[in-house]
Amino acid sequence: MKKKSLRMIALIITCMLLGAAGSAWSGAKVYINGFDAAYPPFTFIDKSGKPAGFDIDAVNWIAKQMKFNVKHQPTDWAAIVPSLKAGKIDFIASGMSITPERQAQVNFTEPYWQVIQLLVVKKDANLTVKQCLEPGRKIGLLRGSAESKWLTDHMLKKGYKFELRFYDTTPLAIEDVANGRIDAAAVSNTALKEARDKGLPVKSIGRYGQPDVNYGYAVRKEDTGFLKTLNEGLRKLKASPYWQELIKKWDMK
Amino acid sequence: MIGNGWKEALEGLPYILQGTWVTLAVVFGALALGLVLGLVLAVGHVYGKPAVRRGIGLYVWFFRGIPLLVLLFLFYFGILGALKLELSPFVVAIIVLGLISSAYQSQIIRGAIKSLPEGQMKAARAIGMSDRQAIVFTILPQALRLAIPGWSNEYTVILKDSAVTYALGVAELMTRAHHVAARTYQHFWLYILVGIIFMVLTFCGTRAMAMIEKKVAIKGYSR
Amino acid sequence: MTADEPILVVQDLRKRFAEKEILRGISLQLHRGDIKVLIGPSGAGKSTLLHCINLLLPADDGRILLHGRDVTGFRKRRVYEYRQKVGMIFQDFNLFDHLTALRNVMIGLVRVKKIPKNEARRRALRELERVGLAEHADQYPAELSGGQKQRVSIARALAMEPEVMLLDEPTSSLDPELTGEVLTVIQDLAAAGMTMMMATHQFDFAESLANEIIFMEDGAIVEKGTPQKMLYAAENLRTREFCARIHGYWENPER
Amino acid sequence: MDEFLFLRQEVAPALMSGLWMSIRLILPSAVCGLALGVLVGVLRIYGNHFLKALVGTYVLFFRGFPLLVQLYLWYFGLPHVGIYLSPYMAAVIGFSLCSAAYHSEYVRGAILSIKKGQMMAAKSLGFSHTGAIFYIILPQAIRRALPGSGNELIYLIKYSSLAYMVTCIELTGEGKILASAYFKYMEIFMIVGAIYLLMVSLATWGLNRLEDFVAVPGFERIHD
Repeated sequence: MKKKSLRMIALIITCMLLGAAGSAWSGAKVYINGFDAAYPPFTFIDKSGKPAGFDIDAVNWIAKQMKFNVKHQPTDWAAIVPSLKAGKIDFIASGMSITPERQAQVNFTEPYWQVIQLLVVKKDANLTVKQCLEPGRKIGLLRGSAESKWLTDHMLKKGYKFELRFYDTTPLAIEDVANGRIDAAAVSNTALKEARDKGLPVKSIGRYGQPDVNYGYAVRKEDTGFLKTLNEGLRKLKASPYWQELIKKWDMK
Repeated sequence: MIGNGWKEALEGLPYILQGTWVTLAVVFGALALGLVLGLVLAVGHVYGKPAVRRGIGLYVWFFRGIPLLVLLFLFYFGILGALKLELSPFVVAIIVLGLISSAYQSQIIRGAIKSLPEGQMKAARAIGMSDRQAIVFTILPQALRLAIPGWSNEYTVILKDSAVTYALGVAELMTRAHHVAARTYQHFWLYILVGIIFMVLTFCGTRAMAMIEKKVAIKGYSR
Repeated sequence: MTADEPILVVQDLRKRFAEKEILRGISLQLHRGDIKVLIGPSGAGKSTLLHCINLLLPADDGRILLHGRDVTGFRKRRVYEYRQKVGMIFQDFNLFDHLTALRNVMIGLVRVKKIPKNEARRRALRELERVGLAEHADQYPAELSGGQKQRVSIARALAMEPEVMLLDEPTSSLDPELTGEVLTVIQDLAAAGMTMMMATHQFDFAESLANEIIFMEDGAIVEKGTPQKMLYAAENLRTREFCARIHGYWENPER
Repeated sequence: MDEFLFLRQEVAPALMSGLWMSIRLILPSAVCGLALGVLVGVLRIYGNHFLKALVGTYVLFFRGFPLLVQLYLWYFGLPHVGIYLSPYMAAVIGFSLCSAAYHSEYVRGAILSIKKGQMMAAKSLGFSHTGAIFYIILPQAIRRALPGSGNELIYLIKYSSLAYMVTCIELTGEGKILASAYFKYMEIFMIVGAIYLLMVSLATWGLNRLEDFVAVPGFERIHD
């Protein structure tokens, strides 16, 4: 009796391990989209627990048009490019800025959306962009984001002395601006709009110098065929009335 | 902000709860890996040659002295990157938590072995068993029973530590809470919710362990 | 205060634990220089009685008077003062395990009586000398024998300069060969005129020392009288039976 | 040579400031956690019904919630009820409250392991209740609790790395920033790990010395 129960436990544990391992390398025929589950309205998890957002809808439409299967996989943003290169995911359609640094690592589709990078401060704050960049000021942003790379390379390394605070998600950074613990957050205009829609008392004080960035889907360098598929899909999508429908649905403009 | 926030947070519960399976898979995967390695390490630590013992001591010192978060980063970004091993955060979480747990479990089992009367080994040899047989058939069956309370504790530790794997984006409870938070901005309630889920898992786990302990108990081997 | 006025009076003391009545109306008096010995089977309530008198256990009913003042209603500070006047020796010594013998004796002086350390040390050493343990002053309880521990605990109680000492079977957890040293110390105390109430099974000792023996059973005093009367000519049948049994034990220690 | 310069000019200063931050996190948390833990442990035994229930609930929740969840709760959760803590304060409070809950368990166990007679003997000498706890019970209980509480301090050193998750950039945080900036994950995290190993080993050594120092016969350290 005792032995049996011990064996049962061993069996269950083995099954769990196998199951876990299995899920890690199953589903090879499906293209996995790694996305930031905390970047509304582009990509997030909806009330029912399913991936949702502008990019998710767009990819689903493209997949249907171009006849491939797609699965959306929430992935930690700071590790998303390594994950793509390592083959844990097959592409990234998640409001990703096209930057030279990233282009050195992966290929991007043609741009499908342009965002403005802004400094966001508390609603009642009397701060200018210039003041936000003064020594001792704290600017929050998403860990591993294009903003963090740009601010480090073009500001901090050029002698600016403000402090960068890194957050796991964009909403957490904006939240902390509202909390008054950091002076500003460097985010895109869409992220700001989303936060304001949720009632956060924040406002934009304008661009901080980073050129407006284009969003594109990222694919591994060697997957040229798939890149073509995605580009073609994007072109079709933009030409179809569904594109305007999407923009309206996610209230993008 | 506090008003109806909890309702919105609660709507995210089903999605967060799916993370329970991920959390439990990580925890039990790590415990199983830790048990297998820990057993070998413990036996080596008690019965091995001095060099083996020193090696095991070093291993235990290493994995007990470095924070989980640092080990997660070291393995996920560092070692596995250098080895060109492409493992998902989920698997890395199991491996790292398992290695840490093996260091602790080896100490639990070692303590249990050492608490057995010395006569047990002698008696086993006296009836003609080899050392290996003596360990497998007389020492370990007793020691493993004595180790159950220690494991119960180890379960609660690993369970709570598993929340840290959020740093790699493993889709466990904490990660999922943040997914919901990105949509609802209800951080306060979501953290409370996740904490309570962890408490329930702790409670159920320790209860189950106590039941197992009772099941395999022999007179004289109770707590 | 006249000489024959009692120091300590216990009136109709009652105590119950849950359903069981442990003390059912105990009354007795202690005069200066009195040495009263409590005997009786285990569970008779001797220990509870002593604890109640020291206010370590609250009595449910009855009065305890020290110099005519009722102490049962005392609170906090006055209880602490009362306890300093009534010393207590426990069956299992209860030395403070983290302190040396000397510090055990000193701590009450320093922390309770607020005597300066040097003075306290001097007095503590004097008390230890009195019980013959001056050379063990720096040893910890774990390094002392049972008899030595009990002597330290007597020194500790004496240092507080009590008027009455309550001794709860001071030798019962000692090996037979160690009881002698403790009994000698108690004898010395008696000779010095200390007022004492002691629960014990040491009949021969009780006989030579006590001016009254009190026999307790089931939480009540069955009979009391001089040692001669109690041990050899008790009126009550239960007393006689008990004494006979204990005598038998002493004559035939292997039982 | 390049490697050496890189180490000296980029890595060493950043990690040193991170280490300093870690120490500034660990020391106050250790002191506050221990003090609060002793208090809670005493209240769990000697408190009245209300206090017992209160600290019991406290211990239940703070031992039940993962520390990471607690830190997020302090940092990102509390603003929802109008309390704004800096990353540093959130981390120190989080660490202190969590480790106090664990310390209290050890202290409570240690107090329970002390014979009832010690309290009685103290009272029979005229000690007040609090006086007896303070001068007689606690000095013994803390010696008994030392191995467990010492372990808790070691845990604190390691868990201080979680402060990085609530944007308090300490050793791990500086390491992560350096590693991502220069793509030298392996080297940097090896160095960071080594520093933690050093801290933990030093603390272990110090705690053993302390245990030997306060040991009296009957309360010796159990060598293994």
